Amino acid sequence: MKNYIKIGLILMTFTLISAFVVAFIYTAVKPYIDNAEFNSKLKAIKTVLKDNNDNYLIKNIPENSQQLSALVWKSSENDVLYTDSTNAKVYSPVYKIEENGKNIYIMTVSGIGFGGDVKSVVSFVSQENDIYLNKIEVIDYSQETPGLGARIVESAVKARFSDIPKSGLEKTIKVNKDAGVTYSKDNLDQAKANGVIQLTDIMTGATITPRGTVKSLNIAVEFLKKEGVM
Amino acid sequence: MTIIINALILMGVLGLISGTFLAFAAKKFEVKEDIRVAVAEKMLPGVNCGACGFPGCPAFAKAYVKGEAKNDGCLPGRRAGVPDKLKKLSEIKDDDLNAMGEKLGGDIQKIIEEIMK
Amino acid sequence: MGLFAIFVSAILVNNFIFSRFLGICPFLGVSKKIDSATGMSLAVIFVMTMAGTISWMLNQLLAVMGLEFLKTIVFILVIAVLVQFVEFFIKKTSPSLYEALGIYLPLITTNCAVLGVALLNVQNNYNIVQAIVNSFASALGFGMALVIFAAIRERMDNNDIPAPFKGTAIALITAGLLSMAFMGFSGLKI
Amino acid sequence: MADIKNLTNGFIKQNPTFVQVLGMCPTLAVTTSAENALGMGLAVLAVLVMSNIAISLIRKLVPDNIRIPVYIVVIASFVTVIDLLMHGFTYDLWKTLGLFIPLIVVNCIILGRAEAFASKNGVLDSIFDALGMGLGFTGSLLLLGSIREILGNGTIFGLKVMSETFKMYLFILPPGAFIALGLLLAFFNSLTLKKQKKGGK
Repeated sequence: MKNYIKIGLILMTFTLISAFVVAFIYTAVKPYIDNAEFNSKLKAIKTVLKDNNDNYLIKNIPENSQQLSALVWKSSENDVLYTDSTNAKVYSPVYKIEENGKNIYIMTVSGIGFGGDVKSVVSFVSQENDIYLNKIEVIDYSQETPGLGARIVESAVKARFSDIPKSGLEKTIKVNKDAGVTYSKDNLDQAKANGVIQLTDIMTGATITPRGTVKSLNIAVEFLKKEGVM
Repeated sequence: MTIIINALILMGVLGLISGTFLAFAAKKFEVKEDIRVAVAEKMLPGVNCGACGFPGCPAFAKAYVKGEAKNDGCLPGRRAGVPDKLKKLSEIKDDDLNAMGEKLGGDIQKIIEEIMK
Repeated sequence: MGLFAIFVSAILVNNFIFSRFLGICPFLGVSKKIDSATGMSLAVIFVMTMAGTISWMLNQLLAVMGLEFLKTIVFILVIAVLVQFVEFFIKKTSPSLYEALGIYLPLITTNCAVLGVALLNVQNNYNIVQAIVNSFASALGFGMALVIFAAIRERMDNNDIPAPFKGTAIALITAGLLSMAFMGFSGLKI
Repeated sequence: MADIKNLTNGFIKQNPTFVQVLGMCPTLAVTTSAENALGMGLAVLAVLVMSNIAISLIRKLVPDNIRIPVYIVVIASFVTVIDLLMHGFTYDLWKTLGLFIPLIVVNCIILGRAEAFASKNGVLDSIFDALGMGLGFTGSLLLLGSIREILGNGTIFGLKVMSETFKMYLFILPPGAFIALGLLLAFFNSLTLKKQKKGGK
């Protein structure tokens, strides 16, 4: 019996040393991790605050965590604000920026892609009675296939997901493969007005990742409807 | 600070239990093995990587003793002198090995040292 | 996500070997004979389901204590200890079961598929039922891939393969072709 | 006594990827680009050096029956430390490598070197061994990653080297990983065979 406990104590010594070292480094590195997480989030938010010509839509751009937390519009205790049967999610918090009669809603959303959640930050701009989807920035696609689904981050692809007018948002957004139509490069505006995202020409072969992204856009629209924004 | 203390408590308990439990189980469920296989297994690195094509080091050791595997079949051990050791092992006769086992009280590590002399 | 969707996607769409690249070492090592591949598959199914379940519970404990960053250490330690214990236990109680399954157990500690499934369950925020289904199905997919691959390799033994390609090289290329076939499942609409 | 041979051995003669065929999971999974491959290789190198030092230091204190759990705890601790540091300081790379950082724990190379070398040799030799093996591994990953990135995406480290027309997507996709590695392995095998033939004559 004594021998067993002796061996147990030896293993314990090692686990104790390991726990101390790792926990110590964790506490030391934690601020940097938080900072890195925050910066990547802020970068995404700043990206979706720009229009297609790379100009900011507004003048007051949040630069630090206090400024950002002042902009929180809806939040909840647990991480997820709104979800549906396909397990697409709207994450807490949702931000709202008001400037010159423009309301910009920024939310983090996800839909199930190829291997897991495809997470994006998306911005909607509402002015008077009109609303449109301004831009998306895909922030987590780590489980998508490189070269296929993971091409969702290419700017040419992301551009197809941006600038969708109200008429397009009101119909459920679809990728052109699922809608059964193909638009030429010159008719992209018409496609967007119909709520169709033309992708087969620039993202050949990938189906599931864009589908997941589209689901995440639709839940964002649903959430805005639920909150009475549109 | 609480994080460090929590980590210490959790890992300490985990280490103590696992260690004691494993030591106990190893004794309680001990199975007498063919001494040659036991020695061969001890000579291997024990990584259980499967690169030799056998399911783990014990299986390789068994296969070697049966003559189904070559002495340089273990990839991680190839440079650590494993082929030499295995070759020396197969040069020893059964009776000599058993006598060696009895003399050294079944301590496999000591048997290996004796073989390598 | 529905349980069925998790099940199918873990076996076919996100097959551990062909699309996630987890557990390649035993995949290349233990695929020379069909019967050892079958034994290995069954052992992996057993261990992965067990490890997936236990690591899910451990993660709850870690979350309460605020120690999620320790999950890699805790998971792998507990998995290693349990696998070793199961091996001792089977060896003593049922030598025939040990011959059939037990000998594969030591191989599994260093199999990244086992730790991989434990970490994936946490990453995807699965609940306990989803975690068990995912672990089991992933292991099933792993086993299926291993057995198919072993069947092909057994036949390849008799073929005339150019000398430089013999062994692992041709095995890898075969795996590549198989992986291409499995990519067909990625269009599956569940 | 330290032996410089332990350092050079890992590059070619005992190259972990092409000769020993160990640690295949990250080799196949993260080599979609040269940059990812380099990042992964360096992470493994760092863990390998630290774990070899630690294990070589404690090798006489560890009772045999809990050897594996102790080694695993040591390795897992270093991996967690690397994971935390990468999360904090190289966020983008950390995100791309994802699950494969914690999975360094079960990389056969690391446990393999711990068992086969560090547990039997002194600290300095173990450092040399780890550096050799780690650099050999990094080199192999970088080679495979560059080939896949050039063929599949027409770029290397993000720089364009080939026109769109010649892109073969296959090499970025999972099947391409297997095939590219298989071909590389065959290439190295043929080199060895040639050498043997020459030696035979």
